[in-house]
Amino acid sequence: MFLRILVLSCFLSSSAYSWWGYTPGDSVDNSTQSLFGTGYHPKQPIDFNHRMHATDRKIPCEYCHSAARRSKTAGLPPLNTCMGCHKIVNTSAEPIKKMKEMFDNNEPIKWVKVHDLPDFVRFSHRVHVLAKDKDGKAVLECQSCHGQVQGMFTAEQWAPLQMGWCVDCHNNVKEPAKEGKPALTTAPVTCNTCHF
Amino acid sequence: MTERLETNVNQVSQSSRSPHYMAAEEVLPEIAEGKDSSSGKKEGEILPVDRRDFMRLFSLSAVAGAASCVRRPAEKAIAYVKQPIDQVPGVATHYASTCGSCPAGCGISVKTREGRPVKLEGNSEHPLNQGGLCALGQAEIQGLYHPERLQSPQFRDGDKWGDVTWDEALAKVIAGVKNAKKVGIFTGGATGHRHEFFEEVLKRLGSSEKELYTWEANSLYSSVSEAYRLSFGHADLPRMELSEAAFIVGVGTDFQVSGLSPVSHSKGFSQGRSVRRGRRNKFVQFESNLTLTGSTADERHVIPAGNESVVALLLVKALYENPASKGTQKFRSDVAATLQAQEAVLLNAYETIGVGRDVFDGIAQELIEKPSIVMAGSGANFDQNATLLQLAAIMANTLSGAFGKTIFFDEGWAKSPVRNGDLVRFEEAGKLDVLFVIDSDPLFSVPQSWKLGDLFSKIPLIVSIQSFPVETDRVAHVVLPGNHNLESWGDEQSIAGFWSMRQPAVRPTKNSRQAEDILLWVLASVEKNLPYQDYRAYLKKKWHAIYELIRPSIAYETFFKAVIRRGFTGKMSIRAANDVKDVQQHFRTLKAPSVGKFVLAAPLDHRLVEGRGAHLPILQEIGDALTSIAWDTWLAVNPHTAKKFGWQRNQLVSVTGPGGSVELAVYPLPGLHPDTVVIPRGNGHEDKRSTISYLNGVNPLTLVEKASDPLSGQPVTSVFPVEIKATGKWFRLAAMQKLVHDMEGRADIIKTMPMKEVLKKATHKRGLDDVPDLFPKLDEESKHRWGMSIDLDRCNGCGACMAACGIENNVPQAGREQILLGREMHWIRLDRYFRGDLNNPQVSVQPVMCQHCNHAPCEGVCPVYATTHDPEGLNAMTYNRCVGTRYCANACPYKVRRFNWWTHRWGEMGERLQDRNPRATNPDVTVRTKGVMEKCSFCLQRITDAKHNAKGQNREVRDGEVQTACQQTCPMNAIVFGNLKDPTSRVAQLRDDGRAYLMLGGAPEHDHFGLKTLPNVSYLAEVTLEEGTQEEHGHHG
Amino acid sequence: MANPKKERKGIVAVFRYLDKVSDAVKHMHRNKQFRDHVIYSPTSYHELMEHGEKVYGFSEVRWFTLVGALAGIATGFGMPIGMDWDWPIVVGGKMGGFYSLPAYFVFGFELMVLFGALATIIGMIIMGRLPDPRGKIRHNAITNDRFVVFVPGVGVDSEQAHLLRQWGADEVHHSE
Amino acid sequence: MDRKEEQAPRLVTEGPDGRGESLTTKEMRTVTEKGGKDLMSDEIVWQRSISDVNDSILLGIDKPSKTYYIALAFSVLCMAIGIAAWVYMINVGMGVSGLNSPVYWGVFITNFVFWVGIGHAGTLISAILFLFRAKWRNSINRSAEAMTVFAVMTAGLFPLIHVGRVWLAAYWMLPLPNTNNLWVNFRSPLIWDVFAISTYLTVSLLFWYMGLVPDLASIRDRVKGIRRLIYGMMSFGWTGTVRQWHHYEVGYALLAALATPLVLSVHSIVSWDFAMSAQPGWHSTIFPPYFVAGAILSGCAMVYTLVVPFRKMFQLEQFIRKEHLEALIKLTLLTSTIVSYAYSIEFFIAWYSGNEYEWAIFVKRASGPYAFYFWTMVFCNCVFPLAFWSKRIRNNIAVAFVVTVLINVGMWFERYNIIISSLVEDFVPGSWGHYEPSLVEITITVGSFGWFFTWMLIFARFFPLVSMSELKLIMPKPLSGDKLKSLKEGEAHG
Repeated sequence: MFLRILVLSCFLSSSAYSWWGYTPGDSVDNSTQSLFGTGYHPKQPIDFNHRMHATDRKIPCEYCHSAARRSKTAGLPPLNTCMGCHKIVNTSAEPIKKMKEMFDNNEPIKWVKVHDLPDFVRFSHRVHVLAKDKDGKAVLECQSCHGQVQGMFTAEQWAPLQMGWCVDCHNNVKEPAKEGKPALTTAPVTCNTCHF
Repeated sequence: MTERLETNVNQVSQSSRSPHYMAAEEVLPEIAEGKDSSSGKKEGEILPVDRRDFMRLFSLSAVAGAASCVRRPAEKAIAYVKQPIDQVPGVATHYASTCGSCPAGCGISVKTREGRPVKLEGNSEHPLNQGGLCALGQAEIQGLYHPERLQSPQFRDGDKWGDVTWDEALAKVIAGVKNAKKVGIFTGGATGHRHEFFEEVLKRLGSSEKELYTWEANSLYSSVSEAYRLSFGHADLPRMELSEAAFIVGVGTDFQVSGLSPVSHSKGFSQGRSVRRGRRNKFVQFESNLTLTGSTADERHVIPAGNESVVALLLVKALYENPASKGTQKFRSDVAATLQAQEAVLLNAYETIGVGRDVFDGIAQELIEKPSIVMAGSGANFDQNATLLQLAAIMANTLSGAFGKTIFFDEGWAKSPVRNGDLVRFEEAGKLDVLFVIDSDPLFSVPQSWKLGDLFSKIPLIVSIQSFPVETDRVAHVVLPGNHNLESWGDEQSIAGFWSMRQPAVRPTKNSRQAEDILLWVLASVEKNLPYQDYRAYLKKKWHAIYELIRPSIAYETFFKAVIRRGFTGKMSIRAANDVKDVQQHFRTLKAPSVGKFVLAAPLDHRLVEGRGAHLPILQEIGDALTSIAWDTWLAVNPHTAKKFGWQRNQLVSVTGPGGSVELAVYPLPGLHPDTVVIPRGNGHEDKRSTISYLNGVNPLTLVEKASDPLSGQPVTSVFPVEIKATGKWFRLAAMQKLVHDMEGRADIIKTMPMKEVLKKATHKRGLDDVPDLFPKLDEESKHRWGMSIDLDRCNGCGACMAACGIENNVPQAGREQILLGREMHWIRLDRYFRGDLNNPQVSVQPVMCQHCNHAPCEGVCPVYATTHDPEGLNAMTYNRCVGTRYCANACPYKVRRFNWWTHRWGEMGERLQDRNPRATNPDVTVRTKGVMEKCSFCLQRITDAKHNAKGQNREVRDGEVQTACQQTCPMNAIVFGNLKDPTSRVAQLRDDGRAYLMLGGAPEHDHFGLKTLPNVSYLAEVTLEEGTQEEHGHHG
Repeated sequence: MANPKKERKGIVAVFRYLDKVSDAVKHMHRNKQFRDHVIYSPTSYHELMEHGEKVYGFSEVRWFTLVGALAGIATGFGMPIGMDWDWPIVVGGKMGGFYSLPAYFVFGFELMVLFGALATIIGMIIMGRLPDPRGKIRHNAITNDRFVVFVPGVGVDSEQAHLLRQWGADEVHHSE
Repeated sequence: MDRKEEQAPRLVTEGPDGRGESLTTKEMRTVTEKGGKDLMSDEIVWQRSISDVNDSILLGIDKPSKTYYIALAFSVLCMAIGIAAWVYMINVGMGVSGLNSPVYWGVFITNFVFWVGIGHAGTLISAILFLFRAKWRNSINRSAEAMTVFAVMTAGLFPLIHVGRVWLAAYWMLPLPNTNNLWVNFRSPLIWDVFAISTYLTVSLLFWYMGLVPDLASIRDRVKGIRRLIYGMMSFGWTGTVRQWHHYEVGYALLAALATPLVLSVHSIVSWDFAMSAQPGWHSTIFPPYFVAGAILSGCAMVYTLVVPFRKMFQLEQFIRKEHLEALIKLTLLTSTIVSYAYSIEFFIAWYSGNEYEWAIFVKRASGPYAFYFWTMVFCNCVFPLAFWSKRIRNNIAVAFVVTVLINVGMWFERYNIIISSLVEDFVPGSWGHYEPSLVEITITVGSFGWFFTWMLIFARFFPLVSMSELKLIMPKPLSGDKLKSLKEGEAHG
């Protein structure tokens, strides 16, 4: 009898777990993604070393992803940004040769999107980068959502990027309670914040 | 307008600092250099980084069974190789340009994302259209991406078409031209340098500039300019400032939707209808058919078709006999002589047209007293008397003293896009060796009785250069794909001295070239060392003259770039005024109106014009506002006449005219003269290459016999006797609205208010939102509450909002078959209601979109929270959450929700090919798949964008910063959008206006609140002018 | 109380008539020789049910139902209120929770019925000692038209058997 | 017959009184009075004793007739076509239906309401009449309950068929934990429906199955081999001890008590789907009682429609007796009058409210383009059942059968009428439209009947169509000759 109950509860909890983890269309095909979306680490056409650029060479994120402050998308650096340095720097390395060749052929790099939200989600980098607290300090670092990219080689998905994860954060951005007024949620959690 | 027109260089250079209007050449140097577009097109340069064109829920539907393992395919992110300096992925770039759909030349602002145009908007700084744009202009984006545009040059061999390369095609053309003695060009109307350029090309090719033939199906350009030539000596058009006119008399006019410059006239008219500012014009219309313009009239007189010139003469008579009328002694005696000569015609005219003499006298009195204007003519009366009608209108305007007040002919007059009598000249011209047909479709738009096909067939080489395949191609030997307007260089001079620049917003999306460049290429084979490499260089050279005229304090290069950036410049031309000439002799040709059982009026359709918009599904789909018929052509008859002859709606009848006969279905339309029947033009194409327009409706021009207006030489296309016979067959017209003649006593949908009350009741005693409610208000914390106000006194039903909304929000076109089932997808629809006498009803057109109710009945019923309320008052629709129970749509009392019965895939629409190129979609709006509910979102993407912009600049969103697509484009300024929480915002003030009411909101003044849905959309009641009250309240400006 | 697990050997008395068996049951109830006997019936005749009432007293199934129903009410109200509290969403101009309580009566009611019904079934199974694969005596006619009395631990020649025959048993034999 | 003898070995081969002995009516009445029981009809003359019950009723299980297989094949065919149509609709889109704007609900929701309504009679008969001790229900309650279960199963399919994205509906309409942290909208009548229908289905199933347990044990005791094992497991090892009966009776009564409010609640909640939206013609407080009455009417009619052929097919005339059927017809007549009252009071409310939109809908219902459906409804539900006032017609099974079929048709059109006519022309004249069901919708509707009858027939093949243990209770008690004699004497003396 005990065995039966054990088997039954294992079955129920595992199906509940996978039900919870599954949201239609949430995860990417052929990926290394876990059930909850983290850990996606696809092979990229060029092995770009984030650690070397961001940590060793101390290049700020927005040097390359320059649209983050201005646009919905953070933007990928155009090849001429890369070539700005690599005309001179480390020209003999294999990936850089490849890149040079592509640049000369006017051929873009087709990166595999790592942080890929479903198409019905309208996320804007701009407002998140510009989000400030009362003292005018930025609320979010790039790392808040992308993880310690400066420690990664090619980029890897760190956060689940699922709706519950977004909403948890949005619900916790609160102005403290004032006299007679409850704590205010300042980050919107209405559906049309992201879906339209 | 005068101030607005004085666009001096200071303004230009100021605006050069604004990031809004960008020069395309700065972003895409390839365009500037005029590089061959067919080569070297690299994906990485123009493809977007984050293109989200499809909801990839497609994959979900495909593997519905195995739902638990649904995963999205991995997406690629493609970066630029060389990112243009001011191109930020994800941020729209706007280019100022000029619309090319009709010769009116409205300024446009092309919104591009990652290098591809996604939306056109009227250029808000452009003095002509002031931000407005008609449906035809909005639809240009569909023309750009139309899948049936020619992919390569073609040779015709009998009925067969063969693709050839550009080199082969040009070789053939050059060979033909080299051997030719007489080369001609047949082209559409234009007011800029285009015709001048063609003339120059013709001359350089050894032909004469006389071999340029211009043709515009809208004969109004010809008849008006001819009348002005006869009266004042210049073949130009008058500039009409309708905003200045307190009293407007229309004689068969349709100026708001298919006149000389519909958008600018609509803007002016609506400015004169500003009830709030205490000035509301009065508009009296005489017409035989029911036009959208006529539907806005305060007083409408139904006359038999063909009597417009008689009405105009009666008006002249009444004015002349009024002692207060103006005009020089000589002019007055000329008028007297003219009237005298036409006495026979005018004798029984009051009875014939059914309008009494006292009416004319009253109108004459008002015309003289107030700043007034008489406007005349539209497609419904392009008959033998078309120019005489204009001559009479000139007389009337002179007698009333309108010149210099509301009509300007010597200061910033409007340019005519065509040269008069070219069609007759073309017929009479000797044998041409080569003819270029450029952006014109004479075989379709000239009545077939003119047998232009026979004329064409005598020409050994016809080269047709079209941005979209046209009927004329079937007689052409070589068909060359021309650039679309959005891919072309050009300019327009709509008002003398005022120039509007056209620049390409994208490199050619198909394998096409600009017609002017093709001609230059051909010319290069004849003449070495051409002074300009391409048309852009030509324009740049020509614009020196404008630079000289304006004399700005900046260098020419800077000036030219600044103009491209801003889109327009100029200095209004002024010339010495001429006296009015005696035109009495011309009235000898006045033909008595046709006598027959039925007289057919064939007006230009306000969406398709003569047929130029027929290949654009969005124009077919928005339908005609008065009949709500989409896709088809109908025969409109007076309901009493229909009853008399036993014709019913959708009954197929055969209509036989002097030139032929057609079969089409009857639609009883109130407001027509009992003896007038109407078939709108625009459909009836027989070219298989355009599946949208192929065999769609009929062309009334097949009924007409060959005749022309003796003065302007334009063919007669309207007003001729027809016979109608029932065939016993039926054809279901794709009408979107049931034939509802009245409101069945429903009082809180459309409201009207007498002017007397409007003035008494500036604001409500009780605010619209002051509705007793048990529940606490929920939106107190938020800064915004978005609201909209729609002025029913202004809306005329032109459908521009529907087109703009469809383009902005990726609304699919469902197709005729689906409309028959009642499945159109418009987020904004136009409900039309008639009141009163079927022979001459009051017409109301009401735009209805999601009302964004604060107490929305749709929200509570959704089981999955797919539609919820946001604290800013928006009714939010979450497509991806929707499972499609359709309960919300049932619960909606306004029935504004639309369900995706199918996945409206790109390229599928019933049996027709549909243009829904993924590149043509707005990347900021999710594309919906089957099984999902959708509805108006108040252009949430624009609101979000504005809020983010404001946040980036640490400020609040300003009033007017967010404009919904419908509001932005509305030529009548009927829609206002904004923040209701800001008491100073326009929309908040309009919500407090005395005319404001909520649809289905009961009668709050009697403590009856209807459904209490508390919509954020409020309507402003239509104003009615009652007898005896006009005098007090007519004009206060 | 019968405990078939302990004692499955005994005698089976088959009755044809309801009046006889109900008389016999009354007799057995008074007679101290009969202990742990089990009575089988094809259906719930009133006469035998009266006896059941006496022997088994108040049926505890009612408690199961009550607990289930109360749990259902708690869940029915708790779930929507809890979810409203977790993420309040405005629809139709109203916040969830307190304002929507009338709507939540539906869930309170429905889940009361649902949980109550499930608990009743569970109660019946538990209290009726079901499933009872080992305890049954193999008399196919019980479910047809015969009444059977099973007396454990005695033989066909015992006094009990004799008494049963006397009370009207058509047949008395060993249970196996 | 030989086979049956084998399968049903009898412990006692013969008794003092031969079996099949019948009692006179008088005797019967005496017996029942003395037993403290009552029968609704005093006309019943039982030709059978309880010993015949199992043999006769399980005949169909042992040896179904040819008609049975023909009926089953036809039902399966209909079901298959319906399923094919549904798959086609899922693949292509809802556009293949005749639905449009503004008629967003059509035949599918009509079917949903229709089938839910059908279910109600089963619960009414089995639960409410049980509590009221209306013993005649014992002969038909099993078929009525089975009908309930399968009708609700059929009804439950229609919301799924109806929704645009069925592949997501199941996922998002249930309040389950998910990565979106977003739950369902508990304020939506559709979620009430989800709960009401699933509760109703579960409780009906439990109630039905609970009644089946002793009967399953009966079958178990008749069959051998694997079937015996299966039926044994399904009967939970029911042995029929007084202890089991004791708790069973209490549990059954409690379930009946729990199911009784469901009869009223389920269709009330279904009616709220309409009444909770502000649509004229829907937004009315009369809807819950009106719908419940309609549901019971259609349910009773459907029970009759079903029982008559099944009774014939499985030769149950001796157990499902004319008297029982007549009682059912009386119930039908009662509910028909309630429904007629509801129709008229609905019109009165619409007129008395003074709401122009509401009144316009009602005028159009009776005179507009959909008037045919309205008058079909009125004639089928209000006028034809009036014939049942005549006892002769009540007892004429053929005529009564036709009328009950007509009531079913009428009730279907009632729902069609309510849904379509309110949607076609509501508030804003500019949005008005029209609706005709498409072939796909009709096919799916036919398929739903196929699905329902397939289940019904499969059920009849493997389970007793009459509740045997309960039937035995209303039949003459197996009393000994002595007892009978004393009862007769007692009557003679009394």
